[in-house]
Amino acid sequence: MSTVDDPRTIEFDVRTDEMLVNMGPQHPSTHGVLRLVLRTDGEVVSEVTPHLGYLHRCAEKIGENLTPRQFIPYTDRMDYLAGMNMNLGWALAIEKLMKYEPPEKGRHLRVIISEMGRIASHLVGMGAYGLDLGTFSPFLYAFRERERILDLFEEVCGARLTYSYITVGGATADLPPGWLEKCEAFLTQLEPIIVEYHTLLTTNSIFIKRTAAIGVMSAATAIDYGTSGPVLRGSGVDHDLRRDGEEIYTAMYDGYAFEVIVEKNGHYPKDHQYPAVPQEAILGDCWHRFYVRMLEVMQSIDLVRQGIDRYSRASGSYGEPMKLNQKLPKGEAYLETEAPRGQMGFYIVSNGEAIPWRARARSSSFCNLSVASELCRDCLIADVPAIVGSLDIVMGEIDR
Amino acid sequence: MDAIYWPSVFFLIFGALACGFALAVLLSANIVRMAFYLVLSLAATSGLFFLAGQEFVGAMQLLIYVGGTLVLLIFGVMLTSQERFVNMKTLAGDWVIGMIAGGALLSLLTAAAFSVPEWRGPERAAVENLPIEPNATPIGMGLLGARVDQIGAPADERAGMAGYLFPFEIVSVHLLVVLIGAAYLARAKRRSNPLPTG
Amino acid sequence: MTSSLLANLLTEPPGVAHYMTVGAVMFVCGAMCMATKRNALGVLMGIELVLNGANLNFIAFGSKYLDNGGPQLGLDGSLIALFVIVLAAAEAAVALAIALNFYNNHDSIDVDRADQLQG
Amino acid sequence: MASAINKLLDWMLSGLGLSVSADSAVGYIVAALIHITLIINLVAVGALVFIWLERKISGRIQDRLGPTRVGGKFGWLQTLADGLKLITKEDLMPDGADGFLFKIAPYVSFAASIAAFIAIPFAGGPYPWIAQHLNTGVFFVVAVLGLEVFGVILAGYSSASKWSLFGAMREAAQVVSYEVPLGMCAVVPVLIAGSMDMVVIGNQQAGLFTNWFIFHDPATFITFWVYLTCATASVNRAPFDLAEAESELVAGFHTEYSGLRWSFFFMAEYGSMLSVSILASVLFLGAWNGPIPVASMLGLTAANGDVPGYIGNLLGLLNVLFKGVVGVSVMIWIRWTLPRLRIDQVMATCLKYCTPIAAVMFLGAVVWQYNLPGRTFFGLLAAPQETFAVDEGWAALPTTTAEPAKPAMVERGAATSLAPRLAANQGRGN
Repeated sequence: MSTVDDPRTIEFDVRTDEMLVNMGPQHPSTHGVLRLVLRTDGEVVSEVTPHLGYLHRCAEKIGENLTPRQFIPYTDRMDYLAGMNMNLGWALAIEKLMKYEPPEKGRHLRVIISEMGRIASHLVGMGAYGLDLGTFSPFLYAFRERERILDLFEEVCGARLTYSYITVGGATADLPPGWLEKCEAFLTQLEPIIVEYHTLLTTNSIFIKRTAAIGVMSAATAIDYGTSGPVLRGSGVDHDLRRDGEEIYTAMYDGYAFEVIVEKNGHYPKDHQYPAVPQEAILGDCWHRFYVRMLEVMQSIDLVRQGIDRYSRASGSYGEPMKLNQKLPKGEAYLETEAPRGQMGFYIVSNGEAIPWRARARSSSFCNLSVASELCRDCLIADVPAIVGSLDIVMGEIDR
Repeated sequence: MDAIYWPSVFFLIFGALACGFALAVLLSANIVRMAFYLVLSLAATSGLFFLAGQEFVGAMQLLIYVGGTLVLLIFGVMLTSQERFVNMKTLAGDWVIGMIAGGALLSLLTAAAFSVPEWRGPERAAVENLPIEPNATPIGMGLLGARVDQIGAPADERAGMAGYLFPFEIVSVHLLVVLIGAAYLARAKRRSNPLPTG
Repeated sequence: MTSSLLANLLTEPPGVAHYMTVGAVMFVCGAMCMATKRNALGVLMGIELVLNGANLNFIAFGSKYLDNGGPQLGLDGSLIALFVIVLAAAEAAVALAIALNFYNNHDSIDVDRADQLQG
Repeated sequence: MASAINKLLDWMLSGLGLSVSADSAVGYIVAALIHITLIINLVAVGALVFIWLERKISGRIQDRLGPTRVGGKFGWLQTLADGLKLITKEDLMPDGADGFLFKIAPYVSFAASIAAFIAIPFAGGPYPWIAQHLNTGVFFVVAVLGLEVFGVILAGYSSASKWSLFGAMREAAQVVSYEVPLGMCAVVPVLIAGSMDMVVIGNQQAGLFTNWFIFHDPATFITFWVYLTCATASVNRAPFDLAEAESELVAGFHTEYSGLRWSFFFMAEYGSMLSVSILASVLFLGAWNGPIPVASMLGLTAANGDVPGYIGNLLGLLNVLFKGVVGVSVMIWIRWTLPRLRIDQVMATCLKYCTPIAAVMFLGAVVWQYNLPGRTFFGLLAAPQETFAVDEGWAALPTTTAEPAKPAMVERGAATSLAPRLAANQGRGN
């Protein structure tokens, strides 16, 4: 916040008094129960302070009282929009501790499921972002498509939100017969619809006005604050754990044709199919963060296709879930995976018993949100939802 | 009993509203309510304008005065509405002096108004069947310097009844100056001299 | 006189005098507002009332529905009224800017505190 | 109308041995009540229909069905059910609120919204259907529409909520700014018609749709779209709905309202939407004249007697209402498609785009009128049309300087009688 001694201070002849405004925890645009305390001077926001903890459910403590497989349902409730990816993160961390490698078929199954989860999550992110900017319809379009992914997930595991499907050692069940065809059919239908979303939002001039050059985050700031995922890549940092992560995670994507969605020399990979970057947009602004998400959906579609191809050619087992009360080897493990919202890390310490001695989660949204007060300095009130929305946070993951 | 003359009834209604809310402005201590009563009083005044056959001026009153000036005023009220300024009590002594002076002025003005017999109102028959004439065009022509209402008048009388083109121009320029001036006064300016360091 | 006037007013048209009375009430209320209110914006509202009270007279004298032979302003009445409205808008804008400046410099809109120019 | 009612009463009561004189007070009161009832019901029923329409249209836009059950088919009674629910809700008032202003604010908005309909004609011809035939109708409607902002400001201020205050501030700034281009847009058809009388403006657009003022010349065509933008902004609809921007200000100025008072704000909003739409139809889209003059082709004009004239007016009413509903539907469509602008962008749209464009279009219309008086754009393509333009004032101008004696306009009397105007214009065509 600028002080009075700062010579750049704008002095208003009409002095308006500073006002502290609570945006949230009950507010339509705070994605759950985030509370932002805004210090405003008229419409200009000078400071944003996020207050957390309204959704704290002691997930980590619970993790220290349950066996790893029992804890899987709790990971669903962290990032509840991408439960599959949370399951995967936890499962991989445990597997790293156990030095277990899932069979070929299970690996492709995980790619398919987690990339589908990424599509679902980004769809919600896109729709909710439209809602933050005052247009309601994209939200429902996004939910319409997400609904079909949930249908597919329901067929796989019987649940629509809290799946507990991917588990330590593989998955709870194999994909049902005929599922791959349905999935393929869905992807074929989704692709042209994404183009429609680009028309409705990405290239809409009001949308560009509201997002371009708003909340610009330099690559250095993004790295300083430890942001990750589309938020980081939206600032032009070429980093994606699916490529740059630990061996046990990148091995999952072994052999997949995959390019990190990040701007290089003014271009995104394969961006000729998509609307061009508008002139107003600056790298690292809300528009780029949104655009990266939209492109990642397309990339995930591609990855799912590759996964379907490989899965149907693979033979053998999809993996064997670990026993419910299997003893863990002594030691510790930390693994970060590329969840839709960024790097989701799980840390586990075991003293040789079935129940971990310490369980810890590193949430991507938490770090992503921390940059909000930096981005919202001296913006307008209307920009606060635009910026916070572009970070695409999920409070369940932040508070855990 | 004669049939009721409706314009008179409406005059009573609008007149009572205008006077009543003017009084309310005076008596209210809360600045926001004062502004609200002022809106109602001026709106009722525009009703009186309509009754007097001056539709254009009445609509003008609604558009500029009620819709523009008073919104501005309320804006000002909201900008300065700290707790201690919303309710500012008038001192009792001020009330007494004000009431005496105001009452004297009011009685003087009213007595003066009714002292001229011609002003007490026309005969009903004289005005009842007057045609409703458009008055926007004559006003517009008058502002441009052409007095449509003086067409039939003798030439020597007409000479004294000039149009309003010049005042119109002056007012236009005046408004422009005021706009710029108000914007200048209320603008956000950067401090020109940086504070001395150290 | 007054009682007969009011009784007549239901069946007889109002005259200039009636409009002048309404105008006088508004004028006096406005003048008293200016005199008694301590809030600068209250004073401003008083001015608006005064201007409107005066405007009513112009309208009344300009209207041919109210007059029965006295001096008449005709079109000039409505034209002057128009100018009053327009200038009142300008006056309000400037007065408001002054009031806001005053508020800014003195942290108050109490007109009684605007006494720094006193010798 | 009053005398007709009195005659009717006289006829009805004559059996009882009573008589009612033609200028009895009863007739006036009944006539006024009929007008009031019609207008209030238009706004109230209009709000019912438009809220249903909004839900239905938004539903269809969003791949939903919208209401389907209440009232049998299409959920057409859904709004009524909602209204009942709203009535039964608790009428809450925040602790720190200014009670009197908080309670009265919705009624101020609603009253302003209704008042605009006083001067709006629903059918034209020599016997227009209009509650109060004002010579300066357009001006009046534009002026009254601007008054709705008071209710909003009072609500925002008196709610003792910061969100409400933000909403009220935004609304005040926005509406006052947008009144300028809105008025300038409304002036363009007024300029062409030579009158601010909405009945006159409507009647001048009689005939084929090529006579509509939107097709009068390129300037009016552009003006119409500017008007649409400004009208959307001035009634506070998306993408200009900053005063109630739900993602930023919770619900803006009506955050603290509930129940019936809240629904009054809603009705005021829909009433204003309807009135700006009807104003648009009168100013630009031919008012009560359909694209093809079916009524006059069938002889349904007042010239052929009362009953045909009445039927013709009924058709005109349907035309006006249809155009109004179309206008409202367009606003609904826009709302469910576009994101919301930011306050500085809204002001920039007004001051940088709408106002200059409207000013230039005003000049354009002047140039067109000056060089091609009485000619429409389509008139240039086809055979020249009959000229309807009125310039009563200028016709009288030479007499002030040169020869006296012919008080052209004073004799013409009431503004509504078209015949003398037409006669006066016959000799004028270029």
